[in-house]
Amino acid sequence: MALRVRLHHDAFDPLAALAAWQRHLELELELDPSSPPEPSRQRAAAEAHFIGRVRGINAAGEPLDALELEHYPGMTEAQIEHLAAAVSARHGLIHALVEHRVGRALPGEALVLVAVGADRRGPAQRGCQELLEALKHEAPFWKREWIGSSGRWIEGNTPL
Amino acid sequence: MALRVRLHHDAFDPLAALAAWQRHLELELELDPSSPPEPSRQRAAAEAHFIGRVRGINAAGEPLDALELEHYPGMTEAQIEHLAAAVSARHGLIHALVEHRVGRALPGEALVLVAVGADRRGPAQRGCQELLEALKHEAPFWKREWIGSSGRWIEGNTPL
Amino acid sequence: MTGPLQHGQIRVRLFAALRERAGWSERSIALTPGQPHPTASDLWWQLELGGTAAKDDGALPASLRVAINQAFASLDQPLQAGDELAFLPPISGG
Amino acid sequence: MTGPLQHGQIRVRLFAALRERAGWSERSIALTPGQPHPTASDLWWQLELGGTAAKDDGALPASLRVAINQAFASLDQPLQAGDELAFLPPISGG
Repeated sequence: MALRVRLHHDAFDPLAALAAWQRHLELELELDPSSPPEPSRQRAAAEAHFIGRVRGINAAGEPLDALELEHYPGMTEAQIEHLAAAVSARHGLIHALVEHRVGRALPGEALVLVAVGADRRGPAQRGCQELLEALKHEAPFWKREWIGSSGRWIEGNTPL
Repeated sequence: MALRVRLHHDAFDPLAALAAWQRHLELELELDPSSPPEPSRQRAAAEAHFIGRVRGINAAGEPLDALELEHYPGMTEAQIEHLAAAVSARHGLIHALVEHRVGRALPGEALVLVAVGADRRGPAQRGCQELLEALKHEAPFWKREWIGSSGRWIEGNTPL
Repeated sequence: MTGPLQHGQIRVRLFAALRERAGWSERSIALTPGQPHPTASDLWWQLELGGTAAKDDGALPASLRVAINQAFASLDQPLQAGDELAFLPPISGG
Repeated sequence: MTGPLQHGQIRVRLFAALRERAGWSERSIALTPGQPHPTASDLWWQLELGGTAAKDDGALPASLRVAINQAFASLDQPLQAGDELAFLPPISGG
Protein backbone atom coordinates (compact mmCIF):
# COMPACT_ATOMS: atom_id res chain seq x y z
CA MET A 1 0.00 0.00 0.00
CA ALA A 2 1.47 3.32 -1.10
CA LEU A 3 0.37 6.27 1.05
CA ARG A 4 1.17 9.96 0.90
CA VAL A 5 -0.16 12.73 3.18
CA ARG A 6 0.75 16.37 2.58
CA LEU A 7 -0.34 19.63 4.18
CA HIS A 8 0.01 22.84 2.17
CA HIS A 9 0.45 26.24 3.80
CA ASP A 10 -0.02 27.97 0.44
CA ALA A 11 -2.31 27.45 -2.55
CA PHE A 12 -1.68 24.12 -4.28
CA ASP A 13 -2.70 22.72 -7.65
CA PRO A 14 -4.48 19.40 -7.13
CA LEU A 15 -3.89 18.23 -10.71
CA ALA A 16 -0.16 18.88 -10.34
CA ALA A 17 -0.26 16.95 -7.05
CA LEU A 18 -2.01 14.06 -8.82
CA ALA A 19 0.57 14.08 -11.61
CA ALA A 20 3.46 14.02 -9.10
CA TRP A 21 1.83 11.14 -7.23
CA GLN A 22 1.32 9.26 -10.50
CA ARG A 23 5.02 9.68 -11.39
CA HIS A 24 5.94 8.38 -7.94
CA LEU A 25 3.73 5.30 -8.35
CA GLU A 26 5.13 4.60 -11.82
CA LEU A 27 8.67 4.84 -10.49
CA GLU A 28 7.79 2.42 -7.71
CA LEU A 29 6.47 -0.06 -10.27
CA GLU A 30 9.62 0.27 -12.37
CA LEU A 31 11.78 -0.37 -9.33
CA ASP A 32 9.75 -3.44 -8.37
CA PRO A 33 11.99 -6.47 -8.92
CA SER A 34 9.15 -9.00 -9.20
CA SER A 35 8.64 -10.17 -12.78
CA PRO A 36 5.87 -10.33 -13.77
CA PRO A 37 4.66 -7.93 -11.06
CA GLU A 38 2.15 -9.14 -8.49
CA PRO A 39 -1.41 -8.00 -9.24
CA SER A 40 -1.26 -5.78 -6.17
CA ARG A 41 1.87 -4.15 -7.60
CA GLN A 42 0.36 -3.43 -10.98
CA ARG A 43 -1.03 -0.09 -11.91
CA ALA A 44 -4.42 0.30 -10.20
CA ALA A 45 -7.21 -0.41 -12.71
CA ALA A 46 -9.57 1.98 -10.90
CA GLU A 47 -8.83 5.41 -9.45
CA ALA A 48 -11.28 7.70 -7.67
CA HIS A 49 -10.45 11.31 -6.83
CA PHE A 50 -12.16 14.06 -4.91
CA ILE A 51 -11.24 17.74 -4.94
CA GLY A 52 -12.87 20.20 -2.56
CA ARG A 53 -12.50 23.95 -3.03
CA VAL A 54 -13.31 27.04 -0.98
CA ARG A 55 -16.86 28.24 -1.68
CA GLY A 56 -17.45 31.85 -2.63
CA ILE A 57 -20.45 32.13 -0.35
CA ASN A 58 -21.25 30.70 3.07
CA ALA A 59 -24.28 28.69 4.19
CA ALA A 60 -26.20 31.94 4.83
CA GLY A 61 -25.59 33.10 1.26
CA GLU A 62 -23.06 35.82 2.20
CA PRO A 63 -19.98 36.34 -0.02
CA LEU A 64 -16.82 35.14 1.71
CA ASP A 65 -13.43 36.80 1.51
CA ALA A 66 -11.47 33.81 2.76
CA LEU A 67 -11.60 30.56 4.65
CA GLU A 68 -9.01 29.91 7.35
CA LEU A 69 -8.01 26.37 8.26
CA GLU A 70 -6.40 25.74 11.61
CA HIS A 71 -4.83 22.36 12.36
CA TYR A 72 -2.90 20.59 15.10
CA PRO A 73 0.62 20.22 13.70
CA GLY A 74 1.84 16.67 14.14
CA MET A 75 -1.46 15.17 15.22
CA THR A 76 -3.27 16.20 12.02
CA GLU A 77 -0.74 14.48 9.75
CA ALA A 78 -0.55 11.39 11.98
CA GLN A 79 -4.31 11.14 12.21
CA ILE A 80 -4.79 11.42 8.42
CA GLU A 81 -2.21 8.66 7.92
CA HIS A 82 -4.03 6.52 10.46
CA LEU A 83 -7.42 7.14 8.78
CA ALA A 84 -6.03 6.49 5.29
CA ALA A 85 -4.37 3.25 6.39
CA ALA A 86 -7.61 2.05 8.02
CA VAL A 87 -9.78 2.85 4.97
CA SER A 88 -7.17 1.30 2.66
CA ALA A 89 -7.12 -1.91 4.65
CA ARG A 90 -10.94 -2.07 4.77
CA HIS A 91 -11.30 -1.70 0.99
CA GLY A 92 -8.07 -3.31 -0.17
CA LEU A 93 -6.78 -0.09 -1.71
CA ILE A 94 -3.50 -0.14 -3.65
CA HIS A 95 -2.65 3.51 -2.99
CA ALA A 96 -4.03 6.57 -1.26
CA LEU A 97 -3.09 10.24 -1.46
CA VAL A 98 -4.37 13.05 0.78
CA GLU A 99 -3.31 16.66 0.26
CA HIS A 100 -4.94 19.27 2.49
CA ARG A 101 -4.66 23.03 2.68
CA VAL A 102 -4.05 24.85 5.97
CA GLY A 103 -3.97 28.57 6.70
CA ARG A 104 -5.91 31.29 4.87
CA ALA A 105 -7.41 30.16 1.57
CA LEU A 106 -9.32 32.18 -1.03
CA PRO A 107 -12.57 31.25 -2.79
CA GLY A 108 -11.91 28.79 -5.61
CA GLU A 109 -8.63 27.54 -4.11
CA ALA A 110 -8.26 23.83 -3.41
CA LEU A 111 -8.88 22.74 0.19
CA VAL A 112 -8.54 19.00 -0.10
CA LEU A 113 -7.54 16.33 -2.59
CA VAL A 114 -8.23 12.64 -1.93
CA ALA A 115 -7.10 10.12 -4.56
CA VAL A 116 -7.20 6.35 -4.17
CA GLY A 117 -6.48 3.39 -6.40
CA ALA A 118 -7.92 -0.12 -6.30
CA ASP A 119 -8.37 -3.07 -8.60
CA ARG A 120 -12.10 -2.40 -9.10
CA ARG A 121 -14.30 0.67 -9.28
CA GLY A 122 -16.47 -0.15 -6.24
CA PRO A 123 -13.67 -0.24 -3.65
CA ALA A 124 -12.02 2.81 -5.26
CA GLN A 125 -15.21 4.88 -5.11
CA ARG A 126 -16.23 3.73 -1.65
CA GLY A 127 -12.70 4.12 -0.30
CA CYS A 128 -12.44 7.67 -1.63
CA GLN A 129 -15.78 8.64 -0.11
CA GLU A 130 -15.06 7.06 3.25
CA LEU A 131 -11.65 8.66 3.48
CA LEU A 132 -13.14 12.07 2.73
CA GLU A 133 -15.82 11.64 5.40
CA ALA A 134 -13.18 10.46 7.86
CA LEU A 135 -11.11 13.59 7.19
CA LYS A 136 -14.14 15.78 7.71
CA HIS A 137 -15.02 14.28 11.07
CA GLU A 138 -11.88 12.67 12.49
CA ALA A 139 -8.91 14.77 11.41
CA PRO A 140 -8.20 17.85 13.58
CA PHE A 141 -9.03 20.79 11.30
CA TRP A 142 -11.07 23.85 12.19
CA LYS A 143 -12.54 26.26 9.66
CA ARG A 144 -13.11 29.97 10.13
CA GLU A 145 -15.02 32.03 7.57
CA TRP A 146 -13.80 35.57 6.97
CA ILE A 147 -15.99 38.41 5.76
CA GLY A 148 -13.90 41.58 5.87
CA SER A 149 -12.24 41.69 9.28
CA SER A 150 -14.87 39.51 10.89
CA GLY A 151 -14.09 35.82 11.40
CA ARG A 152 -16.54 33.11 12.48
CA TRP A 153 -15.60 29.58 13.48
CA ILE A 154 -17.62 26.87 11.73
CA GLU A 155 -18.99 24.05 13.83
CA GLY A 156 -19.56 20.92 11.80
CA ASN A 157 -19.50 20.27 8.07
CA THR A 158 -21.66 21.13 5.10
CA PRO A 159 -24.31 18.49 4.48
CA LEU A 160 -23.60 15.68 2.07
CA MET B 1 -24.11 22.99 -17.44
CA ALA B 2 -20.78 22.52 -19.20
CA LEU B 3 -20.41 19.14 -20.91
CA ARG B 4 -17.59 17.60 -22.91
CA VAL B 5 -17.48 14.12 -24.46
CA ARG B 6 -14.37 12.88 -26.27
CA LEU B 7 -13.40 9.56 -27.79
CA HIS B 8 -9.71 8.75 -28.21
CA HIS B 9 -8.41 6.40 -30.89
CA ASP B 10 -4.93 6.44 -29.31
CA ALA B 11 -3.59 6.39 -25.77
CA PHE B 12 -4.60 9.49 -23.80
CA ASP B 13 -3.39 11.00 -20.55
CA PRO B 14 -6.38 11.48 -18.21
CA LEU B 15 -4.60 14.07 -16.05
CA ALA B 16 -3.77 16.15 -19.15
CA ALA B 17 -7.43 15.83 -20.19
CA LEU B 18 -8.50 17.04 -16.73
CA ALA B 19 -6.11 19.98 -16.92
CA ALA B 20 -7.41 20.99 -20.37
CA TRP B 21 -11.00 20.77 -19.11
CA GLN B 22 -10.11 22.86 -16.08
CA ARG B 23 -8.60 25.57 -18.32
CA HIS B 24 -11.74 25.53 -20.44
CA LEU B 25 -13.97 25.95 -17.37
CA GLU B 26 -11.82 28.79 -16.03
CA LEU B 27 -11.98 30.56 -19.37
CA GLU B 28 -15.77 30.20 -19.38
CA LEU B 29 -15.93 31.81 -15.93
CA GLU B 30 -13.72 34.68 -17.05
CA LEU B 31 -15.92 35.27 -20.06
CA ASP B 32 -19.07 35.24 -17.97
CA PRO B 33 -20.44 38.81 -17.96
CA SER B 34 -22.47 38.39 -14.73
CA SER B 35 -20.86 40.20 -11.82
CA PRO B 36 -20.78 38.77 -9.23
CA PRO B 37 -21.20 35.42 -10.97
CA GLU B 38 -24.24 33.30 -10.21
CA PRO B 39 -23.50 30.47 -7.77
CA SER B 40 -24.06 27.99 -10.59
CA ARG B 41 -21.42 29.85 -12.62
CA GLN B 42 -18.81 29.80 -9.88
CA ARG B 43 -16.08 27.26 -9.75
CA ALA B 44 -17.54 23.96 -8.52
CA ALA B 45 -16.75 23.47 -4.81
CA ALA B 46 -16.73 19.68 -5.21
CA GLU B 47 -15.23 17.58 -7.99
CA ALA B 48 -15.30 13.80 -8.29
CA HIS B 49 -13.23 11.93 -10.86
CA PHE B 50 -12.94 8.34 -11.93
CA ILE B 51 -10.19 6.83 -14.09
CA GLY B 52 -10.42 3.27 -15.37
CA ARG B 53 -7.43 1.52 -16.90
CA VAL B 54 -6.84 -1.69 -18.83
CA ARG B 55 -6.14 -4.58 -16.46
CA GLY B 56 -3.05 -6.68 -17.00
CA ILE B 57 -4.96 -9.91 -16.36
CA ASN B 58 -8.47 -11.04 -17.20
CA ALA B 59 -11.15 -12.42 -14.90
CA ALA B 60 -9.66 -15.93 -15.27
CA GLY B 61 -6.26 -14.69 -14.11
CA GLU B 62 -4.61 -14.93 -17.55
CA PRO B 63 -2.18 -12.17 -18.62
CA LEU B 64 -3.70 -10.00 -21.34
CA ASP B 65 -1.82 -8.51 -24.29
CA ALA B 66 -4.44 -5.92 -25.13
CA LEU B 67 -8.05 -4.88 -24.79
CA GLU B 68 -9.95 -3.80 -27.89
CA LEU B 69 -12.87 -1.42 -27.65
CA GLU B 70 -15.37 -1.31 -30.46
CA HIS B 71 -17.98 1.45 -30.59
CA TYR B 72 -20.79 2.71 -32.81
CA PRO B 73 -19.47 5.96 -34.27
CA GLY B 74 -22.04 8.69 -33.88
CA MET B 75 -24.40 6.81 -31.61
CA THR B 76 -21.75 6.28 -28.91
CA GLU B 77 -20.93 9.98 -28.62
CA ALA B 78 -24.61 11.01 -28.77
CA GLN B 79 -25.58 8.43 -26.18
CA ILE B 80 -22.83 9.50 -23.76
CA GLU B 81 -23.96 13.11 -24.10
CA HIS B 82 -27.53 12.05 -23.41
CA LEU B 83 -26.49 10.01 -20.34
CA ALA B 84 -24.28 12.81 -19.00
CA ALA B 85 -27.02 15.40 -19.44
CA ALA B 86 -29.55 13.17 -17.65
CA VAL B 87 -27.23 12.45 -14.69
CA SER B 88 -26.26 16.13 -14.51
CA ALA B 89 -29.88 17.22 -14.37
CA ARG B 90 -30.72 14.61 -11.73
CA HIS B 91 -27.89 15.70 -9.42
CA GLY B 92 -27.65 19.38 -10.33
CA LEU B 93 -24.12 19.02 -11.67
CA ILE B 94 -22.25 22.13 -12.82
CA HIS B 95 -20.03 20.32 -15.28
CA ALA B 96 -19.32 16.85 -16.61
CA LEU B 97 -16.47 15.45 -18.68
CA VAL B 98 -16.29 11.98 -20.25
CA GLU B 99 -13.24 10.84 -22.20
CA HIS B 100 -13.25 7.26 -23.45
CA ARG B 101 -10.72 5.17 -25.32
CA VAL B 102 -11.65 3.17 -28.42
CA GLY B 103 -9.56 0.74 -30.47
CA ARG B 104 -6.73 -1.44 -29.19
CA ALA B 105 -5.46 -0.45 -25.72
CA LEU B 106 -2.56 -1.89 -23.73
CA PRO B 107 -2.54 -2.88 -20.04
CA GLY B 108 -2.16 0.19 -17.84
CA GLU B 109 -3.51 2.57 -20.48
CA ALA B 110 -6.52 4.72 -19.60
CA LEU B 111 -9.90 3.44 -20.82
CA VAL B 112 -12.25 5.98 -19.32
CA LEU B 113 -12.20 9.27 -17.45
CA VAL B 114 -15.33 10.66 -15.82
CA ALA B 115 -15.08 14.02 -14.03
CA VAL B 116 -17.99 15.98 -12.62
CA GLY B 117 -18.37 19.15 -10.58
CA ALA B 118 -21.13 20.15 -8.18
CA ASP B 119 -21.67 22.52 -5.29
CA ARG B 120 -21.48 19.75 -2.69
CA ARG B 121 -19.59 16.50 -2.32
CA GLY B 122 -22.64 14.20 -2.23
CA PRO B 123 -24.03 15.14 -5.67
CA ALA B 124 -20.51 15.16 -7.14
CA GLN B 125 -19.71 11.65 -5.86
CA ARG B 126 -23.10 10.18 -6.70
CA GLY B 127 -23.17 11.86 -10.10
CA CYS B 128 -19.73 10.52 -10.98
CA GLN B 129 -20.68 6.98 -9.94
CA GLU B 130 -24.00 7.01 -11.76
CA LEU B 131 -22.47 8.37 -14.94
CA LEU B 132 -19.81 5.64 -14.86
CA GLU B 133 -22.44 2.92 -14.38
CA ALA B 134 -24.52 4.43 -17.18
CA LEU B 135 -21.52 4.32 -19.52
CA LYS B 136 -20.88 0.72 -18.64
CA HIS B 137 -24.41 -0.40 -19.35
CA GLU B 138 -25.99 2.14 -21.70
CA ALA B 139 -23.27 3.43 -24.02
CA PRO B 140 -22.52 1.23 -27.05
CA PHE B 141 -19.04 -0.13 -26.39
CA TRP B 142 -17.88 -3.70 -26.76
CA LYS B 143 -14.70 -5.08 -25.26
CA ARG B 144 -12.54 -7.85 -26.69
CA GLU B 145 -9.64 -9.33 -24.72
CA TRP B 146 -6.56 -10.30 -26.69
CA ILE B 147 -4.09 -13.00 -25.64
CA GLY B 148 -1.60 -13.41 -28.48
CA SER B 149 -3.63 -13.73 -31.70
CA SER B 150 -6.72 -14.96 -29.87
CA GLY B 151 -9.51 -12.48 -29.17
CA ARG B 152 -12.57 -13.05 -26.98
CA TRP B 153 -15.57 -10.73 -26.75
CA ILE B 154 -16.57 -9.84 -23.19
CA GLU B 155 -20.22 -9.99 -22.27
CA GLY B 156 -21.08 -7.73 -19.39
CA ASN B 157 -18.91 -5.78 -16.97
CA THR B 158 -16.59 -6.56 -14.08
CA PRO B 159 -18.45 -6.62 -10.76
CA LEU B 160 -18.63 -3.49 -8.67
CA MET C 1 -19.26 1.26 -45.29
CA THR C 2 -21.74 1.15 -48.14
CA GLY C 3 -22.84 4.26 -50.01
CA PRO C 4 -26.10 6.19 -49.72
CA LEU C 5 -29.25 4.13 -49.36
CA GLN C 6 -31.42 3.55 -52.39
CA HIS C 7 -35.00 4.73 -52.18
CA GLY C 8 -37.18 2.29 -50.21
CA GLN C 9 -34.29 0.61 -48.39
CA ILE C 10 -33.17 0.30 -44.81
CA ARG C 11 -29.60 -0.18 -43.67
CA VAL C 12 -28.75 -2.95 -41.19
CA ARG C 13 -25.55 -2.79 -39.11
CA LEU C 14 -23.97 -5.39 -36.87
CA PHE C 15 -21.36 -4.91 -34.14
CA ALA C 16 -18.76 -6.89 -32.24
CA ALA C 17 -19.52 -10.59 -31.69
CA LEU C 18 -22.74 -10.39 -33.75
CA ARG C 19 -20.84 -8.97 -36.72
CA GLU C 20 -18.16 -11.63 -36.54
CA ARG C 21 -20.62 -14.47 -36.21
CA ALA C 22 -22.63 -13.24 -39.21
CA GLY C 23 -19.55 -12.45 -41.27
CA TRP C 24 -20.79 -9.02 -42.41
CA SER C 25 -21.10 -5.59 -40.85
CA GLU C 26 -23.58 -3.70 -42.98
CA ARG C 27 -26.33 -4.51 -45.52
CA SER C 28 -29.07 -2.68 -47.31
CA ILE C 29 -32.49 -4.33 -47.28
CA ALA C 30 -35.23 -3.39 -49.71
CA LEU C 31 -38.72 -2.94 -48.31
CA THR C 32 -41.34 -4.86 -50.25
CA PRO C 33 -43.98 -2.44 -51.60
CA GLY C 34 -47.45 -3.22 -50.31
CA GLN C 35 -46.18 -5.43 -47.47
CA PRO C 36 -46.23 -4.51 -43.75
CA HIS C 37 -43.01 -2.81 -42.68
CA PRO C 38 -40.69 -5.28 -40.94
CA THR C 39 -39.54 -4.89 -37.35
CA ALA C 40 -36.01 -5.52 -36.01
CA SER C 41 -37.30 -8.82 -34.71
CA ASP C 42 -38.55 -9.81 -38.19
CA LEU C 43 -35.15 -8.96 -39.72
CA TRP C 44 -33.28 -10.93 -37.03
CA TRP C 45 -34.95 -14.07 -38.32
CA GLN C 46 -34.95 -13.10 -41.99
CA LEU C 47 -31.18 -12.44 -41.91
CA GLU C 48 -30.59 -15.60 -39.86
CA LEU C 49 -28.64 -13.66 -37.24
CA GLY C 50 -29.41 -16.30 -34.63
CA GLY C 51 -27.98 -19.02 -36.85
CA THR C 52 -30.11 -21.27 -39.01
CA ALA C 53 -32.91 -21.75 -36.47
CA ALA C 54 -36.29 -20.71 -37.86
CA LYS C 55 -38.44 -18.16 -36.07
CA ASP C 56 -40.70 -20.82 -34.59
CA ASP C 57 -37.76 -22.77 -33.20
CA GLY C 58 -36.15 -20.18 -31.00
CA ALA C 59 -36.42 -17.01 -28.98
CA LEU C 60 -34.46 -13.83 -29.52
CA PRO C 61 -31.41 -13.60 -27.23
CA ALA C 62 -32.52 -12.02 -23.94
CA SER C 63 -29.58 -9.62 -24.04
CA LEU C 64 -30.24 -8.39 -27.61
CA ARG C 65 -30.79 -4.67 -28.05
CA VAL C 66 -31.34 -2.65 -31.19
CA ALA C 67 -30.88 0.95 -32.21
CA ILE C 68 -32.92 2.65 -34.91
CA ASN C 69 -31.27 5.76 -36.36
CA GLN C 70 -28.64 5.54 -33.57
CA ALA C 71 -31.09 5.59 -30.66
CA PHE C 72 -32.16 2.57 -28.60
CA ALA C 73 -35.48 1.27 -29.87
CA SER C 74 -37.97 -1.54 -29.40
CA LEU C 75 -37.50 -4.79 -31.28
CA ASP C 76 -41.12 -4.46 -32.36
CA GLN C 77 -41.01 -0.99 -33.88
CA PRO C 78 -41.88 -1.08 -37.63
CA LEU C 79 -38.97 0.19 -39.71
CA GLN C 80 -39.33 2.99 -42.22
CA ALA C 81 -37.55 3.52 -45.54
CA GLY C 82 -34.22 5.23 -44.89
CA ASP C 83 -33.87 3.89 -41.35
CA GLU C 84 -30.56 2.65 -39.99
CA LEU C 85 -31.09 -0.43 -37.83
CA ALA C 86 -28.28 -1.77 -35.64
CA PHE C 87 -28.23 -5.04 -33.71
CA LEU C 88 -26.23 -4.54 -30.49
CA PRO C 89 -24.69 -7.38 -28.47
CA PRO C 90 -24.40 -6.90 -24.67
CA ILE C 91 -22.65 -3.63 -23.86
CA SER C 92 -19.39 -3.59 -21.91
CA GLY C 93 -18.17 -0.01 -21.73
CA GLY C 94 -16.30 2.11 -19.24
CA MET D 1 5.06 27.76 21.99
CA THR D 2 6.55 27.27 25.46
CA GLY D 3 9.79 25.44 26.00
CA PRO D 4 10.40 21.92 27.26
CA LEU D 5 8.17 20.78 30.12
CA GLN D 6 9.51 20.87 33.63
CA HIS D 7 9.58 17.61 35.53
CA GLY D 8 6.13 16.69 36.92
CA GLN D 9 4.20 18.93 34.53
CA ILE D 10 1.69 18.41 31.78
CA ARG D 11 1.14 20.69 28.80
CA VAL D 12 -2.37 21.86 27.91
CA ARG D 13 -3.16 23.12 24.39
CA LEU D 14 -6.26 24.83 23.04
CA PHE D 15 -7.37 25.20 19.42
CA ALA D 16 -9.64 27.39 17.31
CA ALA D 17 -12.73 28.80 19.06
CA LEU D 18 -11.72 27.30 22.43
CA ARG D 19 -8.32 29.02 22.26
CA GLU D 20 -9.84 32.37 21.39
CA ARG D 21 -12.49 32.19 24.08
CA ALA D 22 -9.89 31.31 26.71
CA GLY D 23 -7.37 33.86 25.48
CA TRP D 24 -4.41 31.47 25.57
CA SER D 25 -3.13 28.60 23.46
CA GLU D 26 -0.77 26.67 25.66
CA ARG D 27 -0.04 26.27 29.37
CA SER D 28 2.03 24.05 31.60
CA ILE D 29 0.27 22.61 34.64
CA ALA D 30 2.15 21.18 37.59
CA LEU D 31 0.89 17.90 39.03
CA THR D 32 0.48 18.03 42.77
CA PRO D 33 2.67 15.33 44.42
CA GLY D 34 0.63 12.85 46.42
CA GLN D 35 -2.69 13.85 44.78
CA PRO D 36 -4.62 11.71 42.26
CA HIS D 37 -3.65 12.48 38.69
CA PRO D 38 -6.17 14.83 37.08
CA THR D 39 -8.23 13.91 34.01
CA ALA D 40 -8.99 16.17 31.03
CA SER D 41 -12.42 16.66 32.54
CA ASP D 42 -10.88 17.84 35.85
CA LEU D 43 -8.66 20.32 34.02
CA TRP D 44 -11.57 21.66 31.94
CA TRP D 45 -13.17 22.90 35.16
CA GLN D 46 -9.94 23.86 36.91
CA LEU D 47 -8.89 26.05 33.94
CA GLU D 48 -12.43 27.47 33.65
CA LEU D 49 -12.57 26.57 29.96
CA GLY D 50 -16.36 26.49 30.04
CA GLY D 51 -16.46 30.00 31.46
CA THR D 52 -16.86 30.78 35.15
CA ALA D 53 -19.48 28.06 35.84
CA ALA D 54 -18.36 25.69 38.58
CA LYS D 55 -18.18 21.96 37.97
CA ASP D 56 -21.47 21.30 39.76
CA ASP D 57 -23.30 23.91 37.70
CA GLY D 58 -22.75 22.59 34.22
CA ALA D 59 -21.95 19.71 31.96
CA LEU D 60 -19.03 19.41 29.59
CA PRO D 61 -19.94 20.44 26.01
CA ALA D 62 -21.31 17.36 24.22
CA SER D 63 -19.07 18.06 21.23
CA LEU D 64 -15.85 18.36 23.24
CA ARG D 65 -13.04 15.97 22.36
CA VAL D 66 -9.55 15.71 23.75
CA ALA D 67 -6.24 14.35 22.54
CA ILE D 68 -3.52 13.07 24.83
CA ASN D 69 -0.08 13.01 23.24
CA GLN D 70 -1.70 13.78 19.87
CA ALA D 71 -4.12 10.84 19.87
CA PHE D 72 -7.84 11.01 20.65
CA ALA D 73 -8.45 9.98 24.27
CA SER D 74 -11.14 9.72 26.90
CA LEU D 75 -12.02 12.74 29.00
CA ASP D 76 -11.64 10.49 32.03
CA GLN D 77 -8.15 9.16 31.40
CA PRO D 78 -5.76 10.17 34.24
CA LEU D 79 -2.92 12.30 32.89
CA GLN D 80 0.72 11.46 33.46
CA ALA D 81 3.69 13.76 33.95
CA GLY D 82 5.01 14.82 30.53
CA ASP D 83 1.66 14.36 28.76
CA GLU D 84 0.41 16.82 26.16
CA LEU D 85 -3.34 17.35 26.54
CA ALA D 86 -5.33 19.19 23.85
CA PHE D 87 -8.95 20.33 24.04
CA LEU D 88 -10.50 20.08 20.55
CA PRO D 89 -13.60 21.96 19.47
CA PRO D 90 -15.87 20.32 16.84
CA ILE D 91 -13.86 19.27 13.80
CA SER D 92 -14.62 20.71 10.36
CA GLY D 93 -12.05 19.40 7.93
CA GLY D 94 -11.97 18.41 4.28
